Amino acid sequence: MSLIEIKNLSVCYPSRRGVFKALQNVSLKVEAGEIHGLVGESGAGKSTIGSAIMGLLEHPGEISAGEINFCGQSIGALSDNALQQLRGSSIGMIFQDPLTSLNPLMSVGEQLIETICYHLKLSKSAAKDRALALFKEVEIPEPEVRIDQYPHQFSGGMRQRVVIALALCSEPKLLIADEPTTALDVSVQAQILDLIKRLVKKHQLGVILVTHDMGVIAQTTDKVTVLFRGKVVESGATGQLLAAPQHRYTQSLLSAVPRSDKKMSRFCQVSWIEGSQPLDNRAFAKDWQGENNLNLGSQVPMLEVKNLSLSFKAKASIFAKTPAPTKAVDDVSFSVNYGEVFGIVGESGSGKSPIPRLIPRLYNPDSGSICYRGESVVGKLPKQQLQSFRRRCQMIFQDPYSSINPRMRVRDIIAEPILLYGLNDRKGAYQRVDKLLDYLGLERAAALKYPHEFSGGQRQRISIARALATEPSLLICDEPTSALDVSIQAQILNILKDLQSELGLTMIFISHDLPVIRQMCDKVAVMKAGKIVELTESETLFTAAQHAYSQSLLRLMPNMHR
Amino acid sequence: MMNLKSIANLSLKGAAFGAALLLATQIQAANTLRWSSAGDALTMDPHAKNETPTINMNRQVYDTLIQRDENLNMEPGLALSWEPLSATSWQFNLRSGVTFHDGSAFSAEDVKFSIERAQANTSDFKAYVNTIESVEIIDEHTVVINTKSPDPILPSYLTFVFMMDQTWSLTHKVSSPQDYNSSEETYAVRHANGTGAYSLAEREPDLKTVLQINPNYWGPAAQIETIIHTPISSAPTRIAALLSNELDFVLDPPIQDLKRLNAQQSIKVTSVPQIRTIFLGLDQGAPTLRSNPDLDNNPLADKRVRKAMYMAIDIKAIQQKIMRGLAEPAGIITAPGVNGYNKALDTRLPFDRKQAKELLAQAGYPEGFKIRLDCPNNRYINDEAICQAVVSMLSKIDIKVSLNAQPKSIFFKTIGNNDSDFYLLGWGVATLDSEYVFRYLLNTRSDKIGTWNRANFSNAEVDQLIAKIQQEVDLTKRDQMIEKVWQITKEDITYLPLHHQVISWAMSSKLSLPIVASNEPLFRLATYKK
Amino acid sequence: MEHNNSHSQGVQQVPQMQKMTLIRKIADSDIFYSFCRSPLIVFAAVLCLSLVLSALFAPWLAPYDPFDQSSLSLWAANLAPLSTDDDGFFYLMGTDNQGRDILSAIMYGMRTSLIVGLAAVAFALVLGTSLGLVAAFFGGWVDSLLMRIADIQLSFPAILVALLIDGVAKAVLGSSQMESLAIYVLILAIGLSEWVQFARAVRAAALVEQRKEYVQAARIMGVPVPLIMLRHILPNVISPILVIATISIAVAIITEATLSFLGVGIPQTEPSLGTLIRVGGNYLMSGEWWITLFPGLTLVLLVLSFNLLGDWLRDALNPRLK
Amino acid sequence: MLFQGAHLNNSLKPRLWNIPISALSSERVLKRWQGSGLGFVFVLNIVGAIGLAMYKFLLQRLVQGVLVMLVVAFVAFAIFHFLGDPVNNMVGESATDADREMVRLQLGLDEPIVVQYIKFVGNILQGDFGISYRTRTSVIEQMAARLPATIELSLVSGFFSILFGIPMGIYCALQPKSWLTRNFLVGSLVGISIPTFLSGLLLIYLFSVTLGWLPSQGRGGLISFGWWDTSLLTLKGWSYILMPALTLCIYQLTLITRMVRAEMLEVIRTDYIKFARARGLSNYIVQYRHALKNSLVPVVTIIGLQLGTVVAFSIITETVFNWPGLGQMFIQSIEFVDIPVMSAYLIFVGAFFVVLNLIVDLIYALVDPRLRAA
Repeated sequence: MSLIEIKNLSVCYPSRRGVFKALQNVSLKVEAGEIHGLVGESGAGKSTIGSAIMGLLEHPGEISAGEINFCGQSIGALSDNALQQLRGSSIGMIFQDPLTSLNPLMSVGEQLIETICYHLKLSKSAAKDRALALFKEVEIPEPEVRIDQYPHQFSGGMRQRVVIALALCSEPKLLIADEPTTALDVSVQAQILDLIKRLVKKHQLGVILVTHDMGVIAQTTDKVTVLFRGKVVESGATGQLLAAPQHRYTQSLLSAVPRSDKKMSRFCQVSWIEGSQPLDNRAFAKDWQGENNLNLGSQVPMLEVKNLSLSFKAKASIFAKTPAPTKAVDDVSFSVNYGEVFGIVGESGSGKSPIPRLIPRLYNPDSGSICYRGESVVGKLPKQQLQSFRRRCQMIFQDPYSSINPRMRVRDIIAEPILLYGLNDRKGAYQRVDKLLDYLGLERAAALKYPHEFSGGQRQRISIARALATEPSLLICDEPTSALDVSIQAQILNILKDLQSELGLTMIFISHDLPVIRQMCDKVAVMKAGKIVELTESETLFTAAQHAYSQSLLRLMPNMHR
Repeated sequence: MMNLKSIANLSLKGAAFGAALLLATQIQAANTLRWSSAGDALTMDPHAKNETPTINMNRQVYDTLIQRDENLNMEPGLALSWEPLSATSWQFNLRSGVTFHDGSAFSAEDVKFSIERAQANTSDFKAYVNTIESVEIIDEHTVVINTKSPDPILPSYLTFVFMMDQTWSLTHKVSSPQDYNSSEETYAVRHANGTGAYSLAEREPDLKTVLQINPNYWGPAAQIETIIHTPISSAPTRIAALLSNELDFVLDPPIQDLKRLNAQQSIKVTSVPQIRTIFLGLDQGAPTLRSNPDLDNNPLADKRVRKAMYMAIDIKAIQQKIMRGLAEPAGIITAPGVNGYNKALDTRLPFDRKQAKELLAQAGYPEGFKIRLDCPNNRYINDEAICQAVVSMLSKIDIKVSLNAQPKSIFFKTIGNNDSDFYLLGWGVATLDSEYVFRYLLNTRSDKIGTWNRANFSNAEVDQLIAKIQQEVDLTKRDQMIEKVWQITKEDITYLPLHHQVISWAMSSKLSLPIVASNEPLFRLATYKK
Repeated sequence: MEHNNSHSQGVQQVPQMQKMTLIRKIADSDIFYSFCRSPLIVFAAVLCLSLVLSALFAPWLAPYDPFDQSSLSLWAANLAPLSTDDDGFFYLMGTDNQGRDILSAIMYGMRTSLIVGLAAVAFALVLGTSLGLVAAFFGGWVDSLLMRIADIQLSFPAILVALLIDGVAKAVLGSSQMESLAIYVLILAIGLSEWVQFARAVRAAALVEQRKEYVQAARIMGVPVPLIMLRHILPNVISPILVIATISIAVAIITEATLSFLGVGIPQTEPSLGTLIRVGGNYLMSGEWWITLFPGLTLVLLVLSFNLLGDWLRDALNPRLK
Repeated sequence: MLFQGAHLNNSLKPRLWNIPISALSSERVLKRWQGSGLGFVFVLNIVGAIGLAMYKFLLQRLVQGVLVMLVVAFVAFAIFHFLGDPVNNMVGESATDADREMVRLQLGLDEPIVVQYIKFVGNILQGDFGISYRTRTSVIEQMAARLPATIELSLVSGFFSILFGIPMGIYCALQPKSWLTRNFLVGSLVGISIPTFLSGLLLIYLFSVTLGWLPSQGRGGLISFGWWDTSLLTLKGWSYILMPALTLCIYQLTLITRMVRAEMLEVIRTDYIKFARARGLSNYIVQYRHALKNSLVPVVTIIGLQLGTVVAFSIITETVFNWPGLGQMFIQSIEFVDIPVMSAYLIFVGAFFVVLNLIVDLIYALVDPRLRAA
């Protein structure tokens, strides 16, 4: 008998526009001591399975068909009360964001003891003993001290440990982990995944691990089920499935995952997933007014950053001595040559995010210099010089949903910089917009639509079109794909690669994702705590990293291809 | 409201218990009288503010040498008797054995002190005593008052001059009246020491004033022991309080509520014509209208215009609809009961809109003209409503009137500054003599006399007559001259009389309190039925 | 849910498409759907519309002109509802103490109330929105100063602020000028007491928007600050403004009525609903209930309809409640 | 709350129409706490001021309160000095120019404005608010006589609105589909759509005039403790306070109901509530121990601040019911342009609000572990 068996499960969300089928005929089995991965892109319905098992589907979702058997017992047949008993006592669940999963007003100990008392009917002191034991088990140091602390006193990784401890309170048999490490940095992620693996072994837990990350699947799970638009496309033992995917979707999905083991010229197109045109009008390059290929042999790098520092000051107050400012960027120097893709990689808080905003003068640095084509662009500049620098230096942002103004038509979004710099009149600008849309594989009709009518990938294309509108020579890409599904990511990265090769753009590419860096960049700077710890050719980094931190990052990186 | 009533009736039985629990109308000691009016006395200093609510309150506490009974006949107060010694001097024989509330005895010293205090610069009663030259103390109980010129109505004026205790005043540094226009609070503002039937027990301005019976009162003993006054500015609230038996007496019930109050078993309403006439003033002396710069002359200077305006007013409608019958249409601007009033004079020109239009056309205003009417909104009974009706009636003969209704404090400032072309005013006659009307309203305006003559009426004959009236001791001759003045001004249509105001008091039917035409309740005469 | 592909039509038809879809878009929108689904809201909207229209077209709709002094007959004063006067005129809701038709007075009074309410809200909206945007965008001491002013003002309720402004105006202008300027003073007073709502909401929403990358994109482009605020941020903070505006109208109307009731608002010559209630209140105890009750009822219905609409709009525009 | 990172204010300000604002803002309750006003406290924690955080927080608020009072006092001062024309009010109408100059000198009106302001503040601190233009009596004494009435009215009405508002709000949040919830919500809108003066008049008509159960006006059944007269100790006193308090509480009741509902719905949507459910905790524990408790923290603070507005809202109620409180005094002062009373009332409301703010901050600091930092 399986620990849990799902048979032909269908979940639908009825709305006035019809019934949205979140899951259709999904079947899967999980055995004790097994980690079962659920993988898929957004909208695949992978999280819905967890909620359906827990009986926590959000209104108006409902199970329309199929059954879920837990230890041979049908969950659907249980009363609300019995289901509630089952939750927590036999099935535990952990969520994506440890920061918001804990009640901020109760100490973690109170939350643990409350749950233990409720399920195991222990006395307070016995519950506390058990809570301490759980803390030890999830490897929280100094459990006696920390148990009385409040959630805000824990770091992200520690909070996820607390969450796991809470989920394990009453020794459940099944643990549902919904993207448990997505909000965490690579190094913390590895620790948490290790912890889950150890707990599985020790307690013979069954785990359903929901994730979008193929690397996590490859390294953690025993079995994997691939979901696409609410349906199971393929299921099987992890190693086997990854090595020899049967279904076309799985194949293209896997091929879209950036490889960390070798650099490839282009990503495989995942044409199966979304109607995506490649850049089709190569004539665009001829039209390009940029000045990128000039100066190729010049001695002066295109962009030179020297001793750049930036600190964020805490809010001044009357009484507290103004706290020492935290150095976000600390004495950073690098240079970017013409036509080069320069990568910056680091974990959260490493200082990689302020840099793309320092260069186009969104922030002013505390000290240091930035020279574009040998001319300083820091400090007070004549308006004309600033405008011409801004025109040449454009940026692509992380979040395609917030990076374009939802209240403007696409045409106006793309034409805005053209009109702003007076590069063309309105009519000319609109013609230019049409060309850009052609070039980026969007229909011309898109010009009159508003952003909400587009998918994430299409929006990112619009964002790129806006950046290209002024014919920049330097393109700063700030995590341009980290909010996108892997298949879309491949498309966008391909576009960027094409741009780079066809238009000879110089790029600064910021990412936390090492494989992406390897695929995209010529040179890489690894950052930690505001400093660059290693700056080298990207191939060198991946084959022979020098700095211990770079090495550990590479080691901890979840890797599908290892 | 009808619904409310039926709901109320339905729920009445079910909630009898609740009613018993929350029974609000605690049975008051039968010897307490709780009363209310819209405003509170402004000060307890008896010489600081010549204003009706203030005088009302002070009259319960302080006495005058001569006082008026409920029928407004003069009667001995602190003076037992008085007689003229000559044309310019009067002898007053004072009551003996009278004590102030603090126990000290009342004497001639106090009379001299009080009259001189009322003459002080900061006094608001200067006008009543400005003919007095000196006060001589003959003995402890006799004084002689010398006037600068013959003053036949001095006794009348003295009914407003309250007697204070000299010693008390000196002790508390209030030997001169509070200067109402300066930022000072004197002891006398919230404390009083009179000889009246009641003493001041508690005084919280605008909140509550409690009077306690004076056991040593010189006159017939008052029956009610405690008088509590609570000002309630909102009329519906005031009436609701009376209806729900939280008050025993309301001095100024709105006339639209009288019918309902009368219908109530527990409440009775008494009415009496007041010595006050409501009229419209027209500035006939100004060269042009202030409120109509388009006209280069003053239409009001033309008697035909004034007559047209007079005849356009449907006084019956005002009397019936606005005053609900509680007003007497007036032909002259003084009321029955005043010396010089003459029933024959008190007749109106007919209401005739057609003739009014013709008169206007004759005067050269066939299209009418624009003018502003200044009106108080909290001084006289339904003052603002009367003004609105006048506006509407005049508009029917094409005189376009814009109404400027304001609280009395601001309104009187406007009038006082001579800033009005057209205004509504009411005139009470404190001395019950026509001279009081003449000297303020009809004499040519100067600093001393004619101060309220904002019609800017000026007639040499009238001025001469008034001067004679003021000094004529022969009452028959004097009355003839008074009649002459009334005839001249009535003929001239100096003012547009509207009506004599009728005042109504609403009180618990158990309470007996004689209504006084001066609108001053005499609580010493109040009793409860057993 | 991904259903973007339905819109890929030919380029030529674009202008027509736009027109077609505009009506269809409205009919198809979630707001319209949630509107139709709640009979109460439909009722509120119909009520609100009919009240506003009857106020707007009062000169044509009202049976009598209450401001035409020459048409008033004192003899027709204080008639009960459904009565006919001596000249054969019929009064559905009765007459007041001057013979004015209550129904007509209400329609005209509503006009004054609405004018004051709308003008005050418009004033507050423009002032609050611009200050909110400025505070959000400039931050630093500008923001601190504006928000501290807002905080301090918030500690004084609207009615008190309006009263104070009214009192100050009275002291400055003198009472006779006050009469003619009363309506403007009132608009100013109510507007000044409401701007904080707009400023805070706009600032809060603008701060959220400002952190979004499209604003950063505009700044990197070097779009001038006023243009960023107007073109980029303002359109994105419209929905809170809309909600607050709707509810503020209700608040402003009630504030105006309260001030008029307290006697510091609209003078009696051009009465608003509040003035009508105040004047009629004097007749409440005497049994002439219609003089105050009908204007009171109208006021309640008017305010209620705005409140219901605002409340619904708040939920309908709230992305998280969908 | 007054001077500090305005994000917090956003969520906590006592105006009804803030509910929509906070409900619209895309931050959740928790995020509001973290990212906003309390962010400042985080910073303190980070720099090692842990433990002192709370004291510093409170001390800072105290200073802010004083600053606010200085600003409010300045407004009052401005009204007093620039509108009141103190000279004219001191001297009689017949005074000569020389007299006026004398008075000017006596009053120190020739001194720099700052010095005058400081003196003004000094006088206020000594309780000297001047003399009322109208009654010619000391303003502070008048206020002292009326203060208990207003405070008691506000407290009782606040008590009523909490007593009914919180359970109604909880019910509406937990039973969003129930017909009773719909009725509560629509009813509350009706409640705030009826102007206070109208509901007051109708209550008087029904309960005093028609039924004769409750007194229509004034304050009765008083028992004195020194200068404080209370009407809360006798049945008769309660019969007087009942109607004004009910009239006054309708608005607050609506507000609190909606606030509790909105906050609770917000909290119920948070991850930690989902997680609590996923742990299998009973509905009771999830709804009351977690959701209610957490949503009450902002609610309590708002209720506290709300009491401040009750005081000012009582202006109308006091007028209708002839309740002898400060609001009534203020209305009369407006009518008569009685500047000293106006400015004194302004200062009173400001001070009341600042004190409430401080109390609320204290509660906040005590309830929130992030401020209580060990």
